[in-house]
Amino acid sequence: MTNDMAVVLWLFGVAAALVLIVGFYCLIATVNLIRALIGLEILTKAVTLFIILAGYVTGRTGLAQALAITLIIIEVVVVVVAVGVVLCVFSHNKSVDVRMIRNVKG
Amino acid sequence: MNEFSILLPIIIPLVGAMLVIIVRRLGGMKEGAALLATIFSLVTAIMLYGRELNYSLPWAGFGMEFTLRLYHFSAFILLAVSVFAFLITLYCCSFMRGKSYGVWFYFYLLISAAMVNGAVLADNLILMLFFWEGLLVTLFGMIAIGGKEAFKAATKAFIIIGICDLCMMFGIALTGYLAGTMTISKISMSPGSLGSVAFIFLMIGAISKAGSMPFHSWIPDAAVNAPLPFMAFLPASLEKLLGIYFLARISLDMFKLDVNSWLSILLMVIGSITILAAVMMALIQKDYKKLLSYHAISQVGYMVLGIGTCLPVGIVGGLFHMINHALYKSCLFLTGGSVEKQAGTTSLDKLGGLALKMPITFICFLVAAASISGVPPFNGFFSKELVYEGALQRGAIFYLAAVLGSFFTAASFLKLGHSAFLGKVSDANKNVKEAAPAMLLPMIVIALICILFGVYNHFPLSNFIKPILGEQRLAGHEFAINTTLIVITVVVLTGALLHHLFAVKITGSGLKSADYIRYAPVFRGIYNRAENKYFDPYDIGLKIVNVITKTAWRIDRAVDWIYEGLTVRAVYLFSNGIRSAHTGNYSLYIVWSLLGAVLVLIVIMKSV
Amino acid sequence: MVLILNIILLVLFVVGAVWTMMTTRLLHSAVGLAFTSAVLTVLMFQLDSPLAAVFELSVCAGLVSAIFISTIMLTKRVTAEELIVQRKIRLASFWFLPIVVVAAAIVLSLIHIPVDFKLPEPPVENNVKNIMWNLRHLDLMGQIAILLTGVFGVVTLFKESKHD
Amino acid sequence: MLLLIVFVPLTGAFTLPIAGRVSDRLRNLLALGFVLISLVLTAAISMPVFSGETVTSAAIFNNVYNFVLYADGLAVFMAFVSALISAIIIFYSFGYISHYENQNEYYLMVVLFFGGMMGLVFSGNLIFLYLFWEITAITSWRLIGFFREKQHVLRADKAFMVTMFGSVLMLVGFISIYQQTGSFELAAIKSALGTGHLSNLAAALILAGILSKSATLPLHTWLPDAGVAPSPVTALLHAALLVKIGVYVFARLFVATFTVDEFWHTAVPVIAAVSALVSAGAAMVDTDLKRIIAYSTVSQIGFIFLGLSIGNEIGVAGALLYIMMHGLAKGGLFLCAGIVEQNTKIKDITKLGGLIKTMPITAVSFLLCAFSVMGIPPFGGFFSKYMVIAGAVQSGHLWISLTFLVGAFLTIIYLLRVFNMVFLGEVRFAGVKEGSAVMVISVAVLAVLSLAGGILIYWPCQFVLSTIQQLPGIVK
Amino acid sequence: MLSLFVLLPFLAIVMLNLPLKTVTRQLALWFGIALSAGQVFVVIFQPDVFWNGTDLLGRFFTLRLQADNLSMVMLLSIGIVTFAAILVGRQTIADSRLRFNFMNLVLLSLIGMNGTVLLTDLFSLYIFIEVVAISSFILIAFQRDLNALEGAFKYIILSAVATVLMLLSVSVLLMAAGDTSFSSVAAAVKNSSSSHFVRFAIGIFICGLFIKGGLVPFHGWLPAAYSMAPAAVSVLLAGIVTKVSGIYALIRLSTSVFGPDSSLNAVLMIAGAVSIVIGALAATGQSDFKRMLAYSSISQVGYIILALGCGTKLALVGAVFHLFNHSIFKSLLFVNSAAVEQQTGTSDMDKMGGLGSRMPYTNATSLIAFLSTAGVPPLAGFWSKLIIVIALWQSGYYIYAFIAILSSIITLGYLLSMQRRVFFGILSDKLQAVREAGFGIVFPACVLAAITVGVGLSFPFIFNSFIIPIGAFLK
Repeated sequence: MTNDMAVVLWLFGVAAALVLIVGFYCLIATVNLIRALIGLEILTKAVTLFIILAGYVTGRTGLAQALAITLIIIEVVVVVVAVGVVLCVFSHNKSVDVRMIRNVKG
Repeated sequence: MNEFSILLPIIIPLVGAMLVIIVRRLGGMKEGAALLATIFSLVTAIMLYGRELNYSLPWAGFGMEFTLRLYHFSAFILLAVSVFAFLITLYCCSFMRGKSYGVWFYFYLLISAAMVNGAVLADNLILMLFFWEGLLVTLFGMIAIGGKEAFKAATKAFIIIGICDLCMMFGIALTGYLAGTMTISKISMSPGSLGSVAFIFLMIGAISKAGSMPFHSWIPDAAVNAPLPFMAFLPASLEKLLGIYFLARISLDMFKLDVNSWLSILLMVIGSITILAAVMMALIQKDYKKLLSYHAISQVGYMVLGIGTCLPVGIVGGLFHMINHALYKSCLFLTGGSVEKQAGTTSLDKLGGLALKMPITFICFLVAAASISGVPPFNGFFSKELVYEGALQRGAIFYLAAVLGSFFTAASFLKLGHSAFLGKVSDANKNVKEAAPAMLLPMIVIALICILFGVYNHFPLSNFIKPILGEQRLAGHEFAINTTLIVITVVVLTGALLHHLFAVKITGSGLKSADYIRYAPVFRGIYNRAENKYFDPYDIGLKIVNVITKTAWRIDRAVDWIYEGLTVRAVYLFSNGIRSAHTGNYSLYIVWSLLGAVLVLIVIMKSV
Repeated sequence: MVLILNIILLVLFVVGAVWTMMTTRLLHSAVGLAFTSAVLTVLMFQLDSPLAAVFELSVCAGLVSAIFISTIMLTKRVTAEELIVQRKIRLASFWFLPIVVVAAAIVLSLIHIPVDFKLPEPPVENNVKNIMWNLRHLDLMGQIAILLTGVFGVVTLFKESKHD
Repeated sequence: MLLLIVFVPLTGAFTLPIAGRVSDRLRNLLALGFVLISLVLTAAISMPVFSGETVTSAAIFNNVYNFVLYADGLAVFMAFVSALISAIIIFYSFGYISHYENQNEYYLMVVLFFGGMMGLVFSGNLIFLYLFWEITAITSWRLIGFFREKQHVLRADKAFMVTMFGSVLMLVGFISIYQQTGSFELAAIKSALGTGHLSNLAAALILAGILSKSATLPLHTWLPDAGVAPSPVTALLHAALLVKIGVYVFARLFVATFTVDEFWHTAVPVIAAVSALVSAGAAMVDTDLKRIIAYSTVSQIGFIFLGLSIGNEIGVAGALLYIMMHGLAKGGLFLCAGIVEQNTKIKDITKLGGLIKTMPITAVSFLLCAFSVMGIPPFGGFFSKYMVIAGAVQSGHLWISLTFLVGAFLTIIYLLRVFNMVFLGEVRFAGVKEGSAVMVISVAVLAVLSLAGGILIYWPCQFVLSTIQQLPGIVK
Repeated sequence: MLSLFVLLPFLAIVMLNLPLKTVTRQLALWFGIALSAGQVFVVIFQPDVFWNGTDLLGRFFTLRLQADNLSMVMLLSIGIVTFAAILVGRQTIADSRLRFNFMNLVLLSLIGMNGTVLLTDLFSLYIFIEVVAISSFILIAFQRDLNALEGAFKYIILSAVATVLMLLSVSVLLMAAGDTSFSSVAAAVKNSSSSHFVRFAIGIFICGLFIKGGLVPFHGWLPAAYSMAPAAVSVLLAGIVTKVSGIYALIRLSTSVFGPDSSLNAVLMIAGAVSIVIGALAATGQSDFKRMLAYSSISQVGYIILALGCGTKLALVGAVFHLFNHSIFKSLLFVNSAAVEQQTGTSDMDKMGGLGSRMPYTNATSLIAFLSTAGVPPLAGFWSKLIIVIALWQSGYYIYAFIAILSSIITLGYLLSMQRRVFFGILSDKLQAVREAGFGIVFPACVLAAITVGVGLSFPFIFNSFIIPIGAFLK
């Protein structure tokens, strides 16, 4: 591995890791369902970047792109479904507060 | 007569018992069947007497064989049993008339006879125990048929004897193990340390059967409720015969007890205490049957003491006393039965002046009472003298106990005779008549034998008793009656008479002649406690058992609590803890997952 | 030069993400997501992945943002007073996100784990179209399945809510 | 033949609910028939077995799970005793259970239980032994909770869980044997172990299972609690079969198959002694009729363990005899208790009394059976008790046998206490009748068998003798 | 013709959604039944034509599918459980339009599951797991009950976390292997077995799968999703979905891609043991029928993972066998819960009691299922637990063996309490009108019970011929 490549890997890796942290932080801390989904999207961004990075470092940008594209599509569907769920919750609760959906416990 | 005939003493009563059950609905037939069976067995016993027979059948295995052995000793006991069985059945023919439980009484009586015969004949310890312990059932049945309250006494008797029999079972197991055989005639060993243990357990069985202290307390209780012939039959005669027979067997044949052995001392101590304590209780009784029953205990003491001396003279005395006691005591119980039957009560308060109403009964009573008190020339006198002599040789203290016992025996019988047969005729007894002939006959016969055995005491001694010990043991021993002792005895008896007269004078009635002892300063407390059963080993035992069972119950509950309390609670505690951790907040779950991931990574990457 | 550009882009990427999280208004948040997505697109270009970048731009920055914005529109709008309250609450739980990010950045910059595995040989086929359409049919099929699922999801989850 | 013995009741049980739809009588007779078939076949098989052969029938799958049925003297003895008592109990059930609902289930479970028992007895493979063991556990669980009241079901659950606890430990023990020898088959284990003995861990684990099933301290409390079951069931479980399973397995494994460390020849008697004493004490204190008898069972099981664990000839023979005599007598006691309970609707002995007037046959049968349990001659219990104690004495465990002696004392006391309080004394209430003919006949038969077992001791003893001649683990 | 497992459901969905309105709605059920039954058929009878015949459809695709014995077992379970779920769905979902959607989603989920167990690529694995997951999200939520939505949302979030972890891992492995196929990843893992990155990647992938499979402490979503999903979906979800997407993947990856590896095995064993205990304890205090079953599911999955971590061939056989058994008896229990819930209108066990007399079939099958779960012979669950414990014992993991075996007591405890509260006891007045559930529920219950009993009884017969060969997937 060339030195440049290592630096790129390191830089992008750290940045993606930071975004991962942001995403997880959001998932844990937020009380808004929609923002939780946005946090999910942020996480996906970081992961996408990781995959592209991996393809770039190994010279397999083709494969990585193929994976990333698939990933993006899947995540969109997930978000759509999740949004559907959130909207249904909203129609019940008239709220998107996370704390309103802690009925199932114990 | 072939070997098979040895089975007859067992089979005949059994068949008789079955017959009694079968014919019970035909009026009068049951008595006939019972009498027939006892007559047959008496005849068999007489024919078997003097023979030596062995018989064995395959049985349970493991050392348990159905081995019977007829020899001098067993033949003698067999004979005695048959005589008593016959006489008491005869007596019952009249006594039991009109009582609902008659059938069962005959049934049990015959089975008991069979069991006793079997136990006596058995030459295998287990077989003997089989018959021996089998008596428990008939004992229970015979007491329990006596009425509503009788079952309590029956239970008590059953528990005491049952426990002692179990002890004997243990003793037998130990003996069999030590001796390597179960055949009684082959066992002959000196009691070592384990052997002593075995001996003690066997002895418990033997003396409990004989009714010695401390296994006696069921007898007075049973006396109140059980049918009187039962008392005459089992505690007074058969069980004494059996118990002392076995005691003699273990201390003479199976274990070579010698004079220096501590077991001998133990036996003598038990004997002495039994004599004294029981007679003291007898002295104050105010019930015909109860008084007799205490004497039934007291007299055992002489036999145990006699055998315990380990001296030929003592042993002979003990065995002779055994047969004598069986005679006079059953006679006494039978007189009691007659009184009960005729006067309707046995309470001395309500009796009195029966001598004129029932002269024959009274005479029989006199003979038997004189005999038990050791008045010469009745049989009791001679056997007691032998025991005295043996006791004296082993220690003056034992002799003293024996003589003192004799004194109180005489005193109590004077009291009994006085209050029951002499004195004023109470109103209730106005119409009392003499008992029926069938009841009188056995009494008369027994009383006669008492006199015969007394006057011609050499006949039973040399024919029945001495052969039991065998020539070697007797070698060099002559049973000349010691004149000094006779004098002392006579003095003692006279003392008893004087005492009685004196007591009657100060208290004013025969019944209360012993009351001053009863209420004497120290004795008062002891008697009070005794009457409240403070000293009853049974009650003490039950208290101990109570403590044990309470403890056991607590342990049991504690164990149960481990399952029902501790485990369940612990599981629910954990469960609730875990459940309350699931708050429904997904952020928490994410945190768990991430922490879990960290842990997983730590483990996975540790090895790098 | 490229490196500095990359660093700037990466910082933007992270800051975009942080801002997305920190802002109180959901609408801003959605815009922040779109922005982050756009930065990611540029980053992908930088990493020689133009096709994926285009996809990212169109799908994530476009479609997903649209979805979010319409969702936010569908749900209840917050009033100004509520907003103040919400901001307080949010700040209570989010105020140290930037600190965490900065601290993590410092820590991660200091920790340098060398690449301790062998990199693979250069690939035989590196054409994304070939790979997608010729080599990974199963993935394609999976995607189709997922899209179908999405369709059914929309049908079941959205359709009736209009009836309500 | 062996397959028939096991599978006739096992599969036949499932036809009973169907038969029950047709007619109750048919179902009852079928149930009895299945048990009788097993009984007759067992008797038939006993001829060759007691002449020294062993009968094996196996389905070999070429793996460790070969299904092997194996009949030696021990198995035939146990099977015969079980089948005999089961037949009587089922006969009794005709009268008893006809008052209640869910009869189909009852007969299904009882016959299934019996089938499981037969399977267990003849099983030559530890895994199948465990399998049948659990079948008995399941069926007894359903039977204990038969009346469906909450408390009853809870008790049933407790019984199931405690026995399951033991049995899974036992399973681990089996697995440990498997690891040691490489097989689950008894014959193979025997030859693999040779003269070496079983690891102590395995022995302890198996023992845990045995103790739980045989309701021995400290795993015994489920048994008294299980007294809520219908009386024939308690008789079946407590007296005749279930608790004997543990004992049987003990005999089968520790006497007939393995040799275990010397330690266990002391440890097991000690456990048994404590168990016998504690439960006898509990029997004195408790006031529930069936619980007392159940505690008595726990206590008597201690004697059986004593006999088996000391391992000498007379002890083992005594224990086997004990299994038989105790099964008959205790079964009789429970069935009598069932009659009392059904006719008075009371189980508290302090509230009963004087029943001998109204139900004389039951009372006498109860007394006779009690005598047998106490060990009074001429009842069968006498011989077994003596032989066990003699065995203990011969092995030198003097103190332990003295403890058992105390246990025997207590037995006498508490059984008489029960008899007095239930059947003697004041008549507390009127209108109580004797049980139905079927029930009374059953208890009378058991009582008479107890008596006959003692008087004709020659035959049972021969039976036992030929059984133990095939057991190698016995110290001669 | 492995591709048919994936392609046929596709075709079915396409055909169902042709604009033929009324016809297709009725056909949907039969399509589902035919597909699942056909799947069971080809696995059991192994028709040569099917397995070795030329793959006409597959010729147009490069799918790289591969079926070994492990996959067979999974295909069998998938077929059976899907079959049951479809029947239950037909019975419990009243609205015909919803039912149609349900059928379609089940078929999609079938595609996902079949794909998952046949594929040979890490990234494809992710995709197909997502197919399953997304269809499950919708299935859970599709009746729009608030609690169900909550469950679905939690599932979505946790599942997303799982995918993030898995994809992160895929990206790292991609760097190391240059490819995502199992074989190249396995080779790369082997080559750089001491690499921090690779081990990190393995760790987080495993964690992702733990979340999917609901191992403690990654299980937070599971009770909510299981207990709140509509009855038919619970059957599918508990019976097979998480088993395929989580447990199957763990088995596959840990044995032939990431492993065998001692520290990985240690992780698996710890997670398994913790799941067993925590799951069992948590289930004990539940009063909701389905929630108890959900925790029970966690506990049972723990056995599988524990055995997996043990790593010997026998242990793996036990794990797979238990996986199969568990999918049968757990879906049976959920079918029963569906029956009870449908008839009483509640899943709170405290409000039930005495249902056994009214619902004899449900009672009997539930009895079988719970005994099997608790590992009571002669039912199937016993044998698999037995194999697992034997394997643990033989490998010297005595403590784990004891944990496994003693937890089955707790299992028995809570299932007994379930049975007592639901089926035994005295029927309350409110429930007098309860009747046995309809054919659609009773029939699958009976089928599943028959399988459990049948497998249990015939175990010694099939041990050599069917059970041991499961282990053949080990290299």
